[in-house]
Amino acid sequence: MPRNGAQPLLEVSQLTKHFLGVTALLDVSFDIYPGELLSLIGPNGSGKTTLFNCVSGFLKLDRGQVRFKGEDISNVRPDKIALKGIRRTFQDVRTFQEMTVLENLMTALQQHQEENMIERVLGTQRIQQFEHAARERALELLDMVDLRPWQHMQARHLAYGQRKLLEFVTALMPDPDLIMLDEPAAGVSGEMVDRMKQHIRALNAQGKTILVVEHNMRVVMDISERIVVLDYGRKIAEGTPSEIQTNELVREAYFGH
Amino acid sequence: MPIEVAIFIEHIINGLTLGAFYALVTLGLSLIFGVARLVNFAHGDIFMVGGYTLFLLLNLSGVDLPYPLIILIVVVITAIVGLLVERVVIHPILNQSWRVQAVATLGISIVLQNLALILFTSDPKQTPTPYSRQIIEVMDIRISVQRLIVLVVVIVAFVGLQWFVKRTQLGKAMRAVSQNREMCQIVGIDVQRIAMLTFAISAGLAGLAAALMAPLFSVTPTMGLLITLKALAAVILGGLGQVNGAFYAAFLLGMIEALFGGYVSYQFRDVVSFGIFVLILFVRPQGLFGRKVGL
Amino acid sequence: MNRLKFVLFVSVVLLVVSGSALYAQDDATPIKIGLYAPMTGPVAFLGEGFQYGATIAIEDLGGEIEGHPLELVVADNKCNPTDAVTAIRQLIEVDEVDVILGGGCSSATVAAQDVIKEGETPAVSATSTNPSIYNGMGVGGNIWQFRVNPDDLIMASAFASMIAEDTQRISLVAENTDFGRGAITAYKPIFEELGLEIVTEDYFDLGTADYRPALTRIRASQPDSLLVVMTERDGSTFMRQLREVGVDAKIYSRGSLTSPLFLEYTEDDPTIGEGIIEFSFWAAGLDPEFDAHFLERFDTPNSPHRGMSYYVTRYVIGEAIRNAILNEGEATRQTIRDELEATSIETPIGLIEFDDHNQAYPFGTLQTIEDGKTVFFDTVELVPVDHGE
Amino acid sequence: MRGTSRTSIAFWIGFVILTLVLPQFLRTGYLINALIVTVTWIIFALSFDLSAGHVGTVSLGHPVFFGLGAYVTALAAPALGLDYVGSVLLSMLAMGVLAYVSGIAFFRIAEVTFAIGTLGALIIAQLLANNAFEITGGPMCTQGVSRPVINLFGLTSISVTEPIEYYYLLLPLLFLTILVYRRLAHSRIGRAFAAVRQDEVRALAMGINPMRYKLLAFAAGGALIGALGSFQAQYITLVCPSELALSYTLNLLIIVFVGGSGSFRGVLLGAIIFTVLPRILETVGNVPPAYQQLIYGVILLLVIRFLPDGLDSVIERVLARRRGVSREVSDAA
Repeated sequence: MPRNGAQPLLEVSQLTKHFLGVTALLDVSFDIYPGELLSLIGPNGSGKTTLFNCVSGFLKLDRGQVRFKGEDISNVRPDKIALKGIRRTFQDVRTFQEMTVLENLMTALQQHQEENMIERVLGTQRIQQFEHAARERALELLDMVDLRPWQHMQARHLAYGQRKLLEFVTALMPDPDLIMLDEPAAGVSGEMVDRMKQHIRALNAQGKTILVVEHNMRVVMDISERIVVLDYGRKIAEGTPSEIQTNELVREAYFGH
Repeated sequence: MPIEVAIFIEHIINGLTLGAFYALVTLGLSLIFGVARLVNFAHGDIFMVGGYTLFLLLNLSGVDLPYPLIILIVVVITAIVGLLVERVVIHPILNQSWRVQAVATLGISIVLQNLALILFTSDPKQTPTPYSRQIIEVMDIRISVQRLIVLVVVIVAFVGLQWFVKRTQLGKAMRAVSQNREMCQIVGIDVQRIAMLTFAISAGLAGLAAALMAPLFSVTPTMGLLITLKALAAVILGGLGQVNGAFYAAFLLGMIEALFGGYVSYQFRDVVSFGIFVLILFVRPQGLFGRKVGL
Repeated sequence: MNRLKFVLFVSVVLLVVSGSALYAQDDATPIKIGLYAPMTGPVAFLGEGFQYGATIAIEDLGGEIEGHPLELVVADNKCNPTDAVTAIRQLIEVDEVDVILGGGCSSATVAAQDVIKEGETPAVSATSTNPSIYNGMGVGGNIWQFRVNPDDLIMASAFASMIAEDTQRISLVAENTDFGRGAITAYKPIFEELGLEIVTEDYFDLGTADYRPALTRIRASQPDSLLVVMTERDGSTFMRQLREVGVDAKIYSRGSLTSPLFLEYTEDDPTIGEGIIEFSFWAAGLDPEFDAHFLERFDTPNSPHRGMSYYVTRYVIGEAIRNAILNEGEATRQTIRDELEATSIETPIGLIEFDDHNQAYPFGTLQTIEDGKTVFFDTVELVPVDHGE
Repeated sequence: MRGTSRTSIAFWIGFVILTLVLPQFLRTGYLINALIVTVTWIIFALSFDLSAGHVGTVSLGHPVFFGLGAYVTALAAPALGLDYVGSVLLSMLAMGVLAYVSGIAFFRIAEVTFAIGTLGALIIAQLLANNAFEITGGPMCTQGVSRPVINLFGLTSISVTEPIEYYYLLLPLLFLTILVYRRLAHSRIGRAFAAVRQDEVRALAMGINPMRYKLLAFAAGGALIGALGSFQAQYITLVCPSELALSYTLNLLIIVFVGGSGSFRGVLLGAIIFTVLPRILETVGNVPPAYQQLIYGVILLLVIRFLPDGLDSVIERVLARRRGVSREVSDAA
């Protein structure tokens, strides 16, 4: 939905991906506009995660195009895409287990702050300033999700829900233009689901653009402005939560005939 | 038959027997990787243990055991050694990173080699059988019966292993573990036990290789080193964990060596076989017979 | 603080080492013979052989010379130059040996030369056949290094012409070590000069299991003779497979393919070594009494390394020590060296006298295997040859 | 990562002084040679650990850079008329470039396949050195490498022969290695190394290009080891194919894994134990070599079984308790 005639932030057009003869995605197209919160839903194996991986550069596209801020980012390496301002989380919660919570966060920012290897080897004044700034930012984010008391603990000692929060704030570290969250509410307690929901909403309220893949329908319906539904790798519906709730095709895909 | 043709046939036969030798050692190595995701750098040293077992059995004073029985005893003893190694060293680190596992098996290799050196000195031990002396001569091509036995047994072992993996309870469980370890744990297959038995089978196969091959050369503490490297190359070329692929790759290596060593240069044959191995890795990191998997 | 403690820890460890090294100083009464050889790795058999030979030699000397007990100190040079430097320094500076017995592995021998020279310790090589150290010894600069065995250049001039008498086409086969390479390097130009056609040339790494691809090629090349430079360890396997493939050629050997050990390795089929003609500086049967003595003592037959180690320790080093004590009053590195230089002794391997390059010229020996037995049939006078630059 | 605290300044001053004065207390060439061997292994293992311990790429082919570095000096330096510094730089450059280029090819493969692929490369290199007889002398070695000569501004030159002089010649390389190791491992780059080691996929998602850091560690390590090989060639004055041996790889693994991978203190400890223990076993215990090797093997297995993070983890635990920062650990429990 164009807002005030703005350019879409992310344009996905006719994305197609095959695995060993199986079609995981076929001609999927949708746009995300700045400040929007878009959810991607669909039954198991509908291609949500594949789409996530295609957009973030972890999988090569067989056909189609992904544009970010008007620039073609199809088949660009994942690290380059990340530096262009797209950050993602993973379904199976990935944190750097042997790093402390604070180091996890600081790692997320450093590539954005400088690219000069020599400066880093020398540890110049500028690098030390970056280091200082990164620490400030990290502590701010840890305060936000109440993880500050654990800042010096190795990530592997955290509880699952805490690691999920850590991964979430890690994605926020460089203040990216687009945040992609892969099942932020999966596998955590009800209380944690609510906290996660609040954080996502608050973030969106600040004007952040967010793309969410989520299984938990309650969460999806609560937070989304717009929803895209996938089934067997095809887009079968797109609309507001209320439109999707009443869509026949969606019901069929979820509950069968 | 012109002499060139006879020589060519002989080179092919050389390649087949060399390949059969590599294949027998490779089978066990590939099996362990498939089931336990473990690269056993001590596999060749278990082969060496089999060699010394053969030596001891052939030289038992007062007893003259028939060769087939000796082979069987060697297989059983190496399988037990394999089991012990698994219990003592491998078992506790089964869930550690591949780095730790690799270093641990290298540690086993150091221990076994030096134990052999202390127990038997570095003097090569001879383990001839009546078959290694019997030579068949057909149209200018001479080959010992022992080599023919190796060829036949390798094929039997390969087919037997196929049958075992596809038809028996244990074999099916092994296959299941190699395909999805987590799922097996969930459905209640005892993964640890399967890994242990696989280790024993793998060691037994190395013992079989030793009982068949050692009569053609000799037994020394360091005899396992080069064969481990060759077998590793075959396992990777075959596609990690693909037992069939590794088997074919072993024959491929044997053939390359025999033909290059026979027609071009013997001393550079390993440069060529390892060179081909490394080049194939660059082009097909998943091996010749392995499938490429996505993220 | 904690890092300082770590530094302390490191220093303590290092002090313990240096302390233990100082502790190892001797009180100068026993005479120490250092054995410098590979004791581990693929050629550990060389070191083992040397240890056998030196041990039995010291026993035969009664464990002492003129009242001074003899002590054998072993250092493992691992047959590589890096460990060789450590091992030779260990012998000279820590164990403070009076004389060094060395053998095998020219890489280790070459690496030790400077340390021996600087450490002013006499060293006697018993089986190192690489010609490359000849020029540096004696008048070449290193007066401390001696060599009893002839090198390959010295032997090749005698043996090659013998081979050429019944050979037009020759195949060269050698182990891929300094021993094998060194020998072929010495023989090849002489064969070419004598007009022989070299039809194949192969080098095999130690421990090679399958020789068939090369043997098939050798058979196809139809040589009259093979020159095989191997020890009995790999040589027995090589010969076994050579008979299997059916190479029909005369076998000349410049290794140890006719030794009792070779026969032991091939005892299941005594025809394997039949007719091999071997040229060496040691032969079983040269000294049958000692061969029997050795077999009785260690329950394993004598071999070139075992035998040479014995003769050099018992006669050359033993006599030099004895003369040093008798003529100079005490056996020091200097007096032993001086007596070594003056050595003139009849031994079962011939008259040992060193030339101005500290090189001795024992017999060349010829032996063969006949009816499954080693037959020593002749000795050959060896003479100095031009070693070039 | 932590700022330069007073204790660490004290440590480094102590370390430098210790390394400078140590040989003055060692009176024999044997002990100084032993010290050179220890320092050699420290440099070798630190350079190896840059990749293996920090980036997580365990190459079993690292001795290639050592052996070829030595051959480059032995074969090319005389032809170019280089002095000691020149020849070390030449080997360093050559091996750095070789590591970088081969890294581009080898990092296409990962983990076990990478380890075995690099092992294959080591075997090829050694076979070539052994069989390219006309160039390298094969098993008869490249002999007569000249002893180091240092040209001083073309005016005069110093030649080096004594072990103690060699030691001081090696020392700058030790300091350089430690400096590179520290700067790479304990800076923001070290954090990227750790990210690549722990989870390559997540590192990618954070904008870290794993290839770049793998290559950086590999090339830096390769260059340092190349320089070390150059020193070795001029110290032993002989280069043999055994300098490319698999046994060196085993030694590296023993040092790094027994000491503690990814830790300067661990690697230092491992290298010292590895080089000092055999001397003690030999001089005091008179333990035969095969038994020594057996002891190493058993130690390696015991450490892996009971101290998977190496001996350093014990020291770390003791220090942590002293420091009183154990509260974090107890929080976690």
